[in-house]
Amino acid sequence: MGTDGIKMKKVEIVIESVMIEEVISIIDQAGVSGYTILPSVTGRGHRGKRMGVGFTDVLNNTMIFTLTDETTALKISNRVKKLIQNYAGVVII
Amino acid sequence: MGTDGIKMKKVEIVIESVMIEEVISIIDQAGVSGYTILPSVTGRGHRGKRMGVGFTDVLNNTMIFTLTDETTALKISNRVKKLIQNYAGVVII
Amino acid sequence: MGTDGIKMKKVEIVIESVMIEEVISIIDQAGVSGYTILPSVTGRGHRGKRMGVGFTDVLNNTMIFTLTDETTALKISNRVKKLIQNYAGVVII
Amino acid sequence: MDTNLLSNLMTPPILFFFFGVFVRLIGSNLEIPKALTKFFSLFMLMAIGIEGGTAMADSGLGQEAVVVLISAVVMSMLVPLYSYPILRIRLKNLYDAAAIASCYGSVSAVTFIAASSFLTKMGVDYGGYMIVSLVLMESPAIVMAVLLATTVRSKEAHNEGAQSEGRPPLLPMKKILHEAFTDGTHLMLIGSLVIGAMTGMEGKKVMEPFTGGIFKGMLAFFLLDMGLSVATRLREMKDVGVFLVGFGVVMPVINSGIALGIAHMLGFGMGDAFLFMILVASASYIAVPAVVRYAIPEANPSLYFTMALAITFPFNIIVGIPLYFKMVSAVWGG
Amino acid sequence: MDTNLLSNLMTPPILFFFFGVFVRLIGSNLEIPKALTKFFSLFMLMAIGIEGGTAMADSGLGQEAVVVLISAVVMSMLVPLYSYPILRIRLKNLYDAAAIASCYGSVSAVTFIAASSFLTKMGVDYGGYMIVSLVLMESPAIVMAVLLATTVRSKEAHNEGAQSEGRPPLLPMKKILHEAFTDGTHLMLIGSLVIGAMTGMEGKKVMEPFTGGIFKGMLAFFLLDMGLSVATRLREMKDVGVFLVGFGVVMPVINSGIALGIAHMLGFGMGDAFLFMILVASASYIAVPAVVRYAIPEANPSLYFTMALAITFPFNIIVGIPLYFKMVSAVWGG
Amino acid sequence: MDTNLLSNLMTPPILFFFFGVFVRLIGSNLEIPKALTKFFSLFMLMAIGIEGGTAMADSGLGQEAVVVLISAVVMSMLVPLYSYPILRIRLKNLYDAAAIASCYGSVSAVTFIAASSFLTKMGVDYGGYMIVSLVLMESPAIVMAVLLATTVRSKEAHNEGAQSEGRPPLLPMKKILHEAFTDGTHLMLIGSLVIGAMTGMEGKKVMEPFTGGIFKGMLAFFLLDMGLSVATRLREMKDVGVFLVGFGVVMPVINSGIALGIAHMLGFGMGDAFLFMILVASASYIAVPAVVRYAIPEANPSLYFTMALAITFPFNIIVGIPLYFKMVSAVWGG
Ligand SMILES: Nc1ncnc2c1ncn2[C@@H]1O[C@H](COP(=O)(O)O)[C@@H](O)[C@H]1O
Ligand SMILES: Nc1ncnc2c1ncn2[C@@H]1O[C@H](COP(=O)(O)O)[C@@H](O)[C@H]1O
Ligand SMILES: Nc1ncnc2c1ncn2[C@@H]1O[C@H](COP(=O)(O)O)[C@@H](O)[C@H]1O
Ligand code: NA
Ligand code: NA
Ligand code: NA
Repeated sequence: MGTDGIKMKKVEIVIESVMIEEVISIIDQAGVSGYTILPSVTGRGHRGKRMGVGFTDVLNNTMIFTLTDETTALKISNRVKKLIQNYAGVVII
Repeated sequence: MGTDGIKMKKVEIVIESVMIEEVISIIDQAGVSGYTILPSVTGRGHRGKRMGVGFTDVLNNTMIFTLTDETTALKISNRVKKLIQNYAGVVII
Repeated sequence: MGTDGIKMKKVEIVIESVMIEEVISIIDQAGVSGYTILPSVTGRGHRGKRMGVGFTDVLNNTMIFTLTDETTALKISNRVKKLIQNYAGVVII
Repeated sequence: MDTNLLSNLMTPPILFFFFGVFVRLIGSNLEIPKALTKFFSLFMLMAIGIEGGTAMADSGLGQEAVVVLISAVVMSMLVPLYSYPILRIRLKNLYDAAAIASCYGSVSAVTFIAASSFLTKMGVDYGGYMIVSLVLMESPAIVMAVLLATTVRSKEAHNEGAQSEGRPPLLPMKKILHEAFTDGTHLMLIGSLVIGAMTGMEGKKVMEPFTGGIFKGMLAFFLLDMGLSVATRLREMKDVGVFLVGFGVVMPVINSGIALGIAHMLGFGMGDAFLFMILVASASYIAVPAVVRYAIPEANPSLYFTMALAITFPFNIIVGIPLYFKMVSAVWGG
Repeated sequence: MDTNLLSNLMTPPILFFFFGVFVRLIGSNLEIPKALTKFFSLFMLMAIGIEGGTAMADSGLGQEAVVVLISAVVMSMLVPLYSYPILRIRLKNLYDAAAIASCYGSVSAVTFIAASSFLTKMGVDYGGYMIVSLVLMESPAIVMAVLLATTVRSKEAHNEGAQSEGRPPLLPMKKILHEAFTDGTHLMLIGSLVIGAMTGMEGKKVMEPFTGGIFKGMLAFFLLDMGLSVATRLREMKDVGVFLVGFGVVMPVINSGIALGIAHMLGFGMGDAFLFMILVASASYIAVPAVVRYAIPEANPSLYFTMALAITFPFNIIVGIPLYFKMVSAVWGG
Repeated sequence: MDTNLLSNLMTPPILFFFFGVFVRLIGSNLEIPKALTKFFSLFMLMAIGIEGGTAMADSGLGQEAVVVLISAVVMSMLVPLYSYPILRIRLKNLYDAAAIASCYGSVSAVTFIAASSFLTKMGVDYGGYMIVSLVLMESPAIVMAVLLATTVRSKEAHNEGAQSEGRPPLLPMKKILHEAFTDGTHLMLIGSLVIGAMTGMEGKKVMEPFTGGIFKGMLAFFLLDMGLSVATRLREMKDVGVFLVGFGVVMPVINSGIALGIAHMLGFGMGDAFLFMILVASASYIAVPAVVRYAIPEANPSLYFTMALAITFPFNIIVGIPLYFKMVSAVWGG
């Protein structure tokens, strides 16, 4: 896996939409070269169904993934995991 | 891969939109803690192009993934594979 | 990973929306049995933020993935990598 | 009168349909966002529902209306019944035959809209209960198809004997019927009809600029998108052979003829007769295919959906409307 | 008068709300695309903003208006303050209490729209500055909630002592206030109000067919979607116990009573008084929950969002509007 | 007259543009769903297309019209030709120069709409064929850009000699031209024009409440979204240096001056002259960037798209429209 021959990790994050800006700044601060956002996903988790209503983002999720080296991947994952103690979300490396 | 240190599998399913409720109930019945839905994807497969028209879901796909342990992942995968003998879809573990 | 017992690879591609037809024809020419498109994703990369404006696709991305055997996966990846020298995009195997 | 016919047909919405077909055939990237197409279709169902409901509230359901409604329900069951054996002549997959038969038993709301606005332009009246007919003709056709499919299945099971174990699981009948009667587009039409009937002329007036004034513009956009979809399906049409193309063109004419006979026999008014022909001649590509996909998974949606949308719909819009009008005029002496 | 009340309430848009609830409860797949619901909500804020701004431009801000506006701001801070201790009686999670209190301090624009169009049908006047009240009541309630939550947090930190280290990080207050005052829906309303005030009657006329003519139709679609959402939340309502359901129904009545008292004391006009009651009695399910989610992550959105949307909103629409109108009529001698 | 100019410019739609810029600059999360922005842009092309087509049907294409149309096409080729060498003065990447030149040769439909509604408010007439000019000016500019890029490429290939092997593959010219002439937004405008011409006043009347009545409201929403997009681009503008900002502001004035000279020389009417100036002065940020991205991948879309959208568009709306109108008034003696 990887674009440049280096061993890359894909970190996938599902987060409630109101917090996407926070996740982006975590990724930015980790110095990663890029990320891709899947703007509108829904789902179910420990916090119940998040199947969105159109007029507010409170029950919507957003997905984001970033390709990066293993160390950075772990760094991002740890910071986001702290965030999702309070906010709905899941991290996959 | 995983959120809790346990070895987790990601099961990804693309299914024709009319059957998404059936797939969700397969996942629910397997006792998985959550899933994420990507509501509107298109694609091509053995059943031809499914590039959606707006006014009906008949030619739309929906994607769903769930993180779970290996045994449950296989269980879900097997049940969905039965479903997609009849309906358009693909399963990735 | 795989639908038919054969060892399958998942090739994921993020590409600027104007070029999605080209990527599809690369996949088609490689003789792959199918693909799935996530029509509207946004992101950041070496070419800056691609957070889309509604009235033009110039700053939108599209994501596509295809399940295929390893050789074909590499073939597709190589051809798309040539494309993204000129156009925004990223390839993940 | 023929140029009059043509000019009453060639309104901007219909022309946008042709434009959509053209645009996709030359390979343009023009797209109407799907969220809007979905909305346009709901909007149109709301608009005709309210229209019909208000008309009903105004005039009530007289004996004439009841006769029309019964005829409509009966025809929506008869059409699948006699279409199925015709389709069997050439189709090996009997599920496909059942699914197609079902679509042709049901109706196309957009064809109805085009026909009724054509009728209005020709200065011919019709009863508000025709919209109730439109509503009533959706579900029976689905039920017929499910019955046909069940027959096929039990026959197959019998032929195959014990082998049938390996077959993929089917959805329980209860789920299928629930789906058939709670389909969103179907309910939208019924709900709007009821709300129109409850609020009458006053309700209609409140909604007028939305459901009336801007209707033709919304229709134009919707038909543009339908044109794009039709052309896309035409490009993918390899599945649909000559037999089915023929069916998609000839069957509406036969169906409209039968409808004409019934309408005449039962003494329908000219406008009602014309719209009855349209209902019987049109095929569903919104509500029915969605439910049939669910109920008869063994059938190929590329066939029934493509036939209803890409063959019969354009045929009815271009050839059908003026043809059926001429037929009805000839008999009613218009 | 009661049948008159009812018929003025049961307009197509409100009926589409009930239809939406019904449709989802019977398990239909009817959906309004989310992009459109979002648009409808912005559209409605634009429409009432321009309406209010134009009225302001026309009549200016007299002394009466200033009194109303001050009362509105005060009430949006008082309601959370006295709701919080009531909620604490039963709620263990004090963050939930703070979040709910905040929603009830703020307002529901759709309830306001329904109430003002009801008022117009009843032939009662009201001041354009009531829309300014609507705007002003959003942010103070949020600020109150943040203050309440901060108190809870520092108390908890004190109790836990050194353990507080392991707690998840919170967002800095500056970010939270920024979010509260720049929330998109909030700004849309303010912006439209200002543009309405700047362009006056001429601007209004230009926008009329959009923000006026088709308004009821758009509202009908939006309320249909709200009905669907309400029913979805009702189905998931296990979190919300009897106490909170009671709160969601009783509190609006109490709040409207207090508002009535204040309005009477300060000599509001009848229409203003009624809308003031509506504002105080209604709870926010658009702007406030979004900001509160951000600001008080410890609170469960299923509680405060569901209560405002699925309990208090329908209650106000069905029971509240006629009830508060009767109350105000009794006092003002209508 | 100046306050008159200003008040005719500061209509709600334009004010919503400023509001959008403001809202994004202060960091609000206000968003118009993308599906709707896409729809609004198609809606606007439909509306002006029908407007123009009807006007054409009404008055035909006289000699005056033909002269205007030829001038329009010629200018859309000349502007890139003389812009390119200017841009080369400072730009190292010649592909960027070609791409930018192309955008400025083409036109902005929204600027045209704002200008023509301003003109109507000022009580000045113009010919329906101006919309045809708008259509005709899109493609030639793209073709010019492709030619310029091809020249650059062959020069580079010559300089690099055999090394050119490693370069990324380009799309065949046939594909590029296909893309240029079948771009969706481009065809939408042409199609609507033709449909307008075919159905004439009657067709226009049918579509009026949609394409006429609610037009300003839709425009307001679209301009709000453009404001948001402009501010987003302004925030990301590090790529665009002083030279290009200057080009984006000065070039429209030069272009409008040249257009004024030609219009005067050829004896255009005052309204036609003004709109001709607007067309020549404006730059494309919808159709052309999409095709250029495809055709000249070596050019950076952040440059040409940002310049056309975030610099020249606001400049023309705020400064350009009144300025060009003063210029044209001075010469035509308005
Ligand atoms: N096991 C899982 N598999 C896939 N997605 C999940 C899973 N658990 C949670 N999610 C996603 O993360 C969101 C928040 O989860 P939670 O915080 O557990 O409620 C859900 O709404 C889902 O979209
Ligand atoms: N090899 C593949 N790679 C990725 N997606 C696929 C593949 N095959 C099928 N799909 C997806 O699954 C859907 C149904 O496939 P099928 O049932 O084979 O027509 C397609 O429309 C695609 O979205
Ligand atoms: N490291 C990365 N991780 C995830 N997505 C990326 C990454 N780099 C680039 N992308 C995606 O690919 C698009 C184009 O990237 P680029 O060509 O580098 O600007 C971006 O807009 C992102 O959507
Ligand atoms: Na039929
Ligand atoms: Na309140
Ligand atoms: Na130009």
